[in-house]
Amino acid sequence: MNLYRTVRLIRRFEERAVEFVRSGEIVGGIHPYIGQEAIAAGVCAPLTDTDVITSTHRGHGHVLARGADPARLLAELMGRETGLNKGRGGSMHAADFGLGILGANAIVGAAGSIATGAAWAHRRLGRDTVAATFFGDGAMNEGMLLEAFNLAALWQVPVIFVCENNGYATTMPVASAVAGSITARAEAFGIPAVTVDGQDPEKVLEATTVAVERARSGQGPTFLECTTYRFDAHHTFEHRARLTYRSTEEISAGRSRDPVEIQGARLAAEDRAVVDAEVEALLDAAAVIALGSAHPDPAAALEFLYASPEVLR
Amino acid sequence: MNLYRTVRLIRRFEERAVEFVRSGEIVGGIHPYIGQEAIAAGVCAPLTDTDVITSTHRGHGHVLARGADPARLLAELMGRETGLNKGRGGSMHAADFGLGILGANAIVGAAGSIATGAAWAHRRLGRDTVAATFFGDGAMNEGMLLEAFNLAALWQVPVIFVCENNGYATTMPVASAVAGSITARAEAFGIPAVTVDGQDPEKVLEATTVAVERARSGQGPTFLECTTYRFDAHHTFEHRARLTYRSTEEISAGRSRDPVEIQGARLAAEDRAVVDAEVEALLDAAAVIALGSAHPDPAAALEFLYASPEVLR
Amino acid sequence: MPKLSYLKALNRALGDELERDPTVFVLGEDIRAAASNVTAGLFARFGPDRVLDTPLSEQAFTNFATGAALAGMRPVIEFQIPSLLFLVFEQIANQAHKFSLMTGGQCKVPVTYVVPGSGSRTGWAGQHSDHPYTLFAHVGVKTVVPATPADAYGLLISAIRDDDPVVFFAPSGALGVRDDVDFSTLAPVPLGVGRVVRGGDDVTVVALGHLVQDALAAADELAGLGISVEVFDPRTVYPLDVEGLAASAAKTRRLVVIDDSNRTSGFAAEILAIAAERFDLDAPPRRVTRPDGAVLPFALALDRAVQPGRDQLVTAIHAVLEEQ
Amino acid sequence: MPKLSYLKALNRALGDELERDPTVFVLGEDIRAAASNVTAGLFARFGPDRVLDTPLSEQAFTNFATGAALAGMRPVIEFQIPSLLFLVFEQIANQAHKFSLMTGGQCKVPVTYVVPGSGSRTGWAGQHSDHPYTLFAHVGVKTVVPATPADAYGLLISAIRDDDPVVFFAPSGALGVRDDVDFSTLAPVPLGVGRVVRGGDDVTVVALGHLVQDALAAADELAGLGISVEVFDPRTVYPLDVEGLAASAAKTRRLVVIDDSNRTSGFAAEILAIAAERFDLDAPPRRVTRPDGAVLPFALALDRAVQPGRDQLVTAIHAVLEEQ
Ligand SMILES: Cc1ncc(C[n+]2csc(CCOP(=O)(O)OP(=O)(O)O)c2C)c(N)n1
Ligand SMILES: Cc1ncc(C[n+]2csc(CCOP(=O)(O)OP(=O)(O)O)c2C)c(N)n1
Ligand SMILES: [Mg+2]
Ligand SMILES: [Mg+2]
Repeated sequence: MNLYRTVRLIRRFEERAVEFVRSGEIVGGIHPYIGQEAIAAGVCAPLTDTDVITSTHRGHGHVLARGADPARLLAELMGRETGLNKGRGGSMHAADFGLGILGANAIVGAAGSIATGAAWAHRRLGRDTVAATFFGDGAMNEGMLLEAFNLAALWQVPVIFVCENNGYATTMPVASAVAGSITARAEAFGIPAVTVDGQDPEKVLEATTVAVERARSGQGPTFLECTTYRFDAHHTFEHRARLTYRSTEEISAGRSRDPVEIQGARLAAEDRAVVDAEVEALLDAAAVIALGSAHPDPAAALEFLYASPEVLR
Repeated sequence: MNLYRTVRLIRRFEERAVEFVRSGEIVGGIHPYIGQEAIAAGVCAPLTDTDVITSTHRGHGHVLARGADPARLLAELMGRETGLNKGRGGSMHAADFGLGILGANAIVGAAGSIATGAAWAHRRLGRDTVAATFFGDGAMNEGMLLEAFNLAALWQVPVIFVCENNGYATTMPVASAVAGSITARAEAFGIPAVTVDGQDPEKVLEATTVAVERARSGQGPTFLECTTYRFDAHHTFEHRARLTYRSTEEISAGRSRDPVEIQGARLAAEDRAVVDAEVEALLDAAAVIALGSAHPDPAAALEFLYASPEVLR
Repeated sequence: MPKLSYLKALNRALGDELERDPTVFVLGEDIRAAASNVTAGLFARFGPDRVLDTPLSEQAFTNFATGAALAGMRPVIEFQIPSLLFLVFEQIANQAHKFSLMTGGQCKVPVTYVVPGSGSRTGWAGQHSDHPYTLFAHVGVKTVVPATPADAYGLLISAIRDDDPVVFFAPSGALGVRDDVDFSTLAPVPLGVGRVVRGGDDVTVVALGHLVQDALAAADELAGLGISVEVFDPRTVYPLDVEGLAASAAKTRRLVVIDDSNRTSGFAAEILAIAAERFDLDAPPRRVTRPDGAVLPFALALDRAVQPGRDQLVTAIHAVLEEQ
Repeated sequence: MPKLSYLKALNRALGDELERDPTVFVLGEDIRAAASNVTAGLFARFGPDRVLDTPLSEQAFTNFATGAALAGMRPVIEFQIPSLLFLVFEQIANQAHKFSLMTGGQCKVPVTYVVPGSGSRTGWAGQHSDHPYTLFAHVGVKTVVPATPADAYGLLISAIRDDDPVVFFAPSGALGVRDDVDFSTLAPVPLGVGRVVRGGDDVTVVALGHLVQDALAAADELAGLGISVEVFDPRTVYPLDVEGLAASAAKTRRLVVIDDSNRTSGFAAEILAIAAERFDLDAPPRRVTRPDGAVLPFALALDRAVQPGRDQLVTAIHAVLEEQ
């Protein structure tokens, strides 16, 4: 039930967000997570309060699955003062440190080492924190992420590397970009790696549960390759540009395994309807809150630039 | 015979260079290649005129094995105008483009991608060039090198990745620095990888010959892990500092497998003596030339800064 | 006369150089599909060997270009985001830039790094809104920031033909600019030569890239008040056309710089430093810049507040005209 | 009074902070064996969890420190070579620096980046001889370049305790400096507060790091000619003590800056820009810097020729005294 609620919430949030991009309420566009919801849902479900996550440019799903308030996320996308980041971050930087969400990151491959450092530090500070860090198939070619695998393996850091393999880095097919194999890359660093059906929230949850256990008990990192498909554009700019890198057949084949339907089919129709209604009500309310929220004051444009504000001149 | 001559030449060159560091003729010190000579000798032997190499901070062996004039290398280490780089580069940048030596590089892990680009370009320009790129075990943790593996494998670039595993990155033992396995890291990118006895020039030559063949015939990169031992300091500064990271037992065990002796034992004593005498004469002459060479004119300190010199103001 | 957009000018320059010189090739992320439009049509025209889609491995492919240059080619790299230049700063400043001197002149590294969409991108926020031309000028890598389609064309041609590494910044705010252009007049524009975009007598405004438009708008506005503004566009940040600048300042004897870098040690700081050393001005010069340490906030009004703009420029011009 | 060397001051500051604050830890290459001597004895004293030897993975371990800081720790990273900062420029300028604003103030990133041995290292040549403090000041990361053992101690303490990222440059040319120091007077030195190292009336020389000694030597030399030189050491490049500088310049009304950065948009450019905007001087200010785009050649005399030095400084001082 919870898994369904999560995937449904993400799906509907994203569909509405795409609308708000079209209507101009969200400036700069978004990278829709539509189609990949099972991964966020399945990975975040077994995490506990003291755990932390890092996210990506395609981060709304992770943030919602980790429990962030949809109204505050939406307000962030709209650049409002009530946003998670007070409107300073936008889609690619949504963070909620109170929930252990150390931020989406707009630089592909950057967050893996940040998550590794955070997990190591929490452990050193006596907490039993586990970190989950999300990234795409494209990030597998970023040296800094591969370096992070090494640190995590060497120091047995409680971090779970979650690769969302949706087959493309923007327009670049994974086969043209990743030589060898994704899981072998993690294994080469001595990190146990599995490939999971990233369209099925329960499969993802299952694999994550094992990984969390390993991490929590001091056995170090695990790598999960979650195979998935991005149903929508890489970024909403693609709705205007005509980029032809995926065939319509491929897209409909990809869409045929819809995580919302896969998980939804496990519920009784009436239960599902209840959840759907709940989600809709929540998002209706979120939209009202977000749209009604104040814009930040331009005079405060540099607030938060330094933790010690005396620097500004 | 040639292999012996090469390892002997490198050994004696380095021993003399260390002396010149002590006497102050070489400023800034060097990273002696002593103990690792078999790798340079074995890798460079099967290369032909159109091939290229890149080297490292510990590069004299590679440069000599590739055929550079010892007098000009020594003059470079002494910062003289007759040096390979006209005294502008010093130990860590020795290059001889006429011999396809694209330069030592002072940044660990940097040269692998440069060699990959050069090999790809030469191929594109219709030559049958193969590139060999040297680096240490420490470089295996540099993301930019791992990225280069991917490019080379994806595009079937004729490049040979030569990892000189001498057990340490400065003071850091390989086991504390490299999680998983060195060859598995290359294999994860789909690059065939072998571990070779890096103390035996013939073993290295053999493995390289196979790799050159693969590369030349369009089958792409090969990875060679050459296990070796650095007999001397990481850098000559260590002769003054007391860094204790290797036990005396380990050092003498390491030194017991001396590439000069291993290859020397394959020669008749009198042949060996002839080569030794030749090498000594060559290096005597080199020292005379280098020591007698002019120092560059400080007024020309910025010569070569730009290929298009009109920029300077 | 036909209209040429800035973006199309870049595309045309690339196509022309690929056509002219077989050693030129382009590499980068999503350039086959031409996600940024800069490489539109080039893959179909020149094929996969000349238009090379790369994995997300910025460091390696930047050094790869250096290696290809050492082997005799002229690579052009497209970077999708300005901050990717931070990721490859070592590869440009410490490798490509240094090879010539370090090897005693044995080689050259003619690589062009193109950033289409530098500066604020309206809603792309903190990590995608940098405009880091000052960094490259400071380390001495040739750096251009063209303002117009014709300059974008001509400077890209020159950058590609130059024997040294050149970083080419195409500001987001300029990509949409369209000008009437007689295509037969499109020609290389030399690096290091600025241009008086609008002549004037009372004050020199130095502006680069998209800010040239703001400077012209400010000049128009002030013309109504009887103030005659000269707009000088250096076009190249490094090497800088100091003589062109000096000539303009000698005429107007007042100077304002508008610069989309941070204030401390930015491009504007260099102009003011030169002014302090060499120019005889009737009033202290002024600079209009991003604030120190600027990180562009997401919310649009905040993003705008952190960028130098026309209003601040007009205020600064009034200030230098009132002071002595 | 006992002698304290600059290097030992760094070591002492690290030891004191590790002792005082359990969230402080040090990481870097070969710091266990203390190859640079900065961490000598610390591994034995504090163990492997507080003194962490890293593999050669600069990008990942820099972000690792950011992550640890986000979790509440105060990491100190030692970098063996100044150009390693180029390799992690994205991780410092685009990640650590931006987290606070981008998250709307939800977090802080108190990481200290220490480079013991910045600038020319006498024979380490092109890729190991940078002194890139201007780059970090330009992007707005707090940047310190102490000149003396006491300042090195006091500023390192302040850097570690500061809630923002701080880059700490210990110039090669200063590491060997030894001063008489009463250890009981060692104390934190606030960031952003400069110091008049030597009072004087005729001209202000601004110098940082190892160049403070050159400035003092030049002042001694010129004192013999009856010229009274004031030496001002800002100590922190960013934030800069503009008021301290202004006070000195107001007194002497003449200004020379010596700066081991490249000329274009370097630290000295900022000082001259401020002078142009705000100071009332009797002669144009001068700067003595590395040349534009400088790559340090290996041969010692060439390496020296590319660095700013005492002779050029003396010449520049004479020049500003003669001009009006
Ligand atoms: C280091 C870096 N390189 C390039 C980009 C531009 N970019 C943003 S998302 C993206 C594709 C990422 O692909 P992948 O990691 O597979 O994630 P996906 O978008 O498929 O979720 C690219 C190239 C970036 N943000 N950061
Ligand atoms: C990127 C980078 N990091 C650190 C250094 C400093 N450094 C020079 S050599 C070296 C150790 C290299 O170890 P390895 O790759 O095993 O080569 P070896 O010295 O053993 O031949 C280090 C840390 C450097 N030059 N470049
Ligand atoms: Mg993907
Ligand atoms: Mg080694």
